[in-house]
Amino acid sequence: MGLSLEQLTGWLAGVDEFWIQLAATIVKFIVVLLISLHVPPLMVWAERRIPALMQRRKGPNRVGIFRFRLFGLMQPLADTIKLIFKEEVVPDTAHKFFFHLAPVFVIFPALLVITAVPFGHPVTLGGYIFPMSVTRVDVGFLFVLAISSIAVYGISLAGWASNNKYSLLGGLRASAQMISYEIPLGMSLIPIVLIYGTLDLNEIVMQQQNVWGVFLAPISFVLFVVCMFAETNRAPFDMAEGESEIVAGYLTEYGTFKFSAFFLGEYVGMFTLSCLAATFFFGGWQIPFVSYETLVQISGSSLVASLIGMMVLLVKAAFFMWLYIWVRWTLPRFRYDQLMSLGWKFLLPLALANVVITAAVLVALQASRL
Amino acid sequence: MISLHHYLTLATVVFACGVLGVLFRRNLLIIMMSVELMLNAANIAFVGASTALANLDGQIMVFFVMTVAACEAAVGLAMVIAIYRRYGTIMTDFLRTLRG
Amino acid sequence: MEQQAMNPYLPVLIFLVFGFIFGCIVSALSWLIGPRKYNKSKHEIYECGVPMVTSAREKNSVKFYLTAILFILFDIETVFLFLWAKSFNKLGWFGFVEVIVFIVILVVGYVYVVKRGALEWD
Amino acid sequence: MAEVIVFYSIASLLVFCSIMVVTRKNPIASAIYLVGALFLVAAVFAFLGADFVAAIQVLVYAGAIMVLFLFVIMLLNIDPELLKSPPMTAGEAAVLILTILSFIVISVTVFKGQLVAPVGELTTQEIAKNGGNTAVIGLALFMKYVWPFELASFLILLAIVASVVIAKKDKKKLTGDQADAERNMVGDLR
Repeated sequence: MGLSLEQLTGWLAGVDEFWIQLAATIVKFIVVLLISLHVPPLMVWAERRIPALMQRRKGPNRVGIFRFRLFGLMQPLADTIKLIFKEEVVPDTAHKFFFHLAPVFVIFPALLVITAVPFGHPVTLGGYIFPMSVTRVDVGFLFVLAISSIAVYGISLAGWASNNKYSLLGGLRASAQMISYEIPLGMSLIPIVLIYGTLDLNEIVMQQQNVWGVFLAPISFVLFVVCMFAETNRAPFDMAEGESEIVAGYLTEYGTFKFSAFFLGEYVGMFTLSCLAATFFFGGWQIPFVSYETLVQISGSSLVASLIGMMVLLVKAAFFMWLYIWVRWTLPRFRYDQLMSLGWKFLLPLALANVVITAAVLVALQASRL
Repeated sequence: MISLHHYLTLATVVFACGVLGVLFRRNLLIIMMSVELMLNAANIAFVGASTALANLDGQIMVFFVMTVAACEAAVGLAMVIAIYRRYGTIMTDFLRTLRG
Repeated sequence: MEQQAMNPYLPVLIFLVFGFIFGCIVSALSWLIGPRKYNKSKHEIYECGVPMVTSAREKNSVKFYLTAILFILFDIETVFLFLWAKSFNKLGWFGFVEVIVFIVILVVGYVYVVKRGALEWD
Repeated sequence: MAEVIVFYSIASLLVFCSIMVVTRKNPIASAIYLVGALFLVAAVFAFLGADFVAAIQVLVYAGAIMVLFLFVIMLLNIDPELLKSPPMTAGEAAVLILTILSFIVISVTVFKGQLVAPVGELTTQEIAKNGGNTAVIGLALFMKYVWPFELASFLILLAIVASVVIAKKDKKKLTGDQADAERNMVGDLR
């Protein structure tokens, strides 16, 4: 009775490749969704444990189930349940429809951007090649940049809809900061496209077999990391929700689960940008001196090798997430005009100069090789 | 099968919404948004034709239409701010001083 | 780039629909489940306890508006550079000189903006 | 079969959004509907295989221009009573119906029109062969259309200078009374 593999692949060959790719997409969709929706609670827990260890105190470790404390891992779970069951206070003068719409505009671009991140080497299974990213879009990074520019609406709408002076100013400031750091972010990656000659993320990771991107374009790496912090309103640039300045910025009027919806969007955005930084500069799922072919021989099947590659990418992304927390608890917050002049007057010219220098070097190299 | 007719008809309908917006609305901002709609209708027609005629000039034209539309929106909204500063309103009913 | 069996934007469509529904659920969750006890002072705008004097919708600085304008115009520059970067090795010297002229013209605009002080956040 | 469903759903949503843009009272509501319409136009481009133009549409249009519209609407924040426009007179109603009818006639004739044979040779297989949509557009733009590319940068320069001059008030030039006149007329937009 046992269905042998040959029968399965025989049956598979009959079905049109479209439906197989669709089934693979559903599987990838569920896996990527589970990863990206488990990151925010993990980050909330890390956000409180790691600074605690830095300051030689204990983070949350009281919450537990049946005497299992698990180092306070249950704390985010307790927070989420509490936030769901608290009362939602929507101020009377707020604009109801946009008040409820704003979190949607923060969450759905963050979730959408993860589809382009290549988690591993394409798997050959039963004669078909399945890319290890949910979609293989030819315009790779442009798609990511375009979708992440939609998140600005969520924040400015939240600021405007809650009809509160603090939140309007906070919302405008946060969105002005996000858009003015989006240009250096976009321009910092042009040298990467110049060097690797393609926008497709998977191609870029393939070419980083032995030399990582960070050594070929160091200035781009610095620019990308700085803009990464500013794009998610984190670390030294969290002007908009600065508690000491304008109460809680655009989050002032938001209560229970909507408040955590904004943080869900922010943490998923941070996870995506960390994966992208790892993909462009730390060689994505490439293990430094082990090529994919040797990995396949060691582990037997190409699926296991790709999964190992996926673990490697998640470790590298975890390094950037840890960097977020580490920088947050060391650097003081920027004043708003310093923040904007840094973005416009320093990062933008640096990014442009970086593009021109890289292009000049590459053209000279190309000419000398001819 | 989805042929060029469907795209051109869709472009015509969206263009119609843009024209009606420009003709019948009095708020300056809504008029500018309707102009954006008309530009997008033209873009749909361009890309539809470029794919149907297997010639890429349509997509390059859309690329330049976007550049021009961005510059137009930037300068146009600068003027809306200046008008609001000068007259205190952006309703076209009250902006009749050019009538002479 | 070989011709893929499935249009690469179909998974994006699936994720888009799911992301939107998930966002609506998250946004409406505590409004549906949580208790609803109306109380006048609870539903006023939070002003650190001080009763509001003027409406929140008063006018504010034109700086945000200038930043948004310059963002559009430099965003288009990024787009042109991306297009050039993609087919850079095929274009060689000719493309390089073209884009240098493009960048120089825009740097003139950038210098004008900085000198004119449109980016001052006093 | 699936193609027809996807196309008609995108098209109907797009028409709904563009009608809502034109009919909404509150400018922020029509701005958000316009963002939805631009997103759906990008979906039509992606459906047609024009990857690069779809990404640019979302990046430039829905991500930059509409942010500017939103900022301007928030900056001016006109209270809704001011936006009440007088009800439509009989003449306007007649013109409205006339335009709608003429557009229906145009779209029907377009739908019935003759199809032109393809003139170019860049079919989707051809495009996929030499590097995909973006590479082909890039080569064409930088090889064939050099002058439009340089003029585009000059146009952007003009737009930068013009918008800064118009929007940014120059306090130095305004003499005393003129500055006060302007200030008390509108309330100082700092």
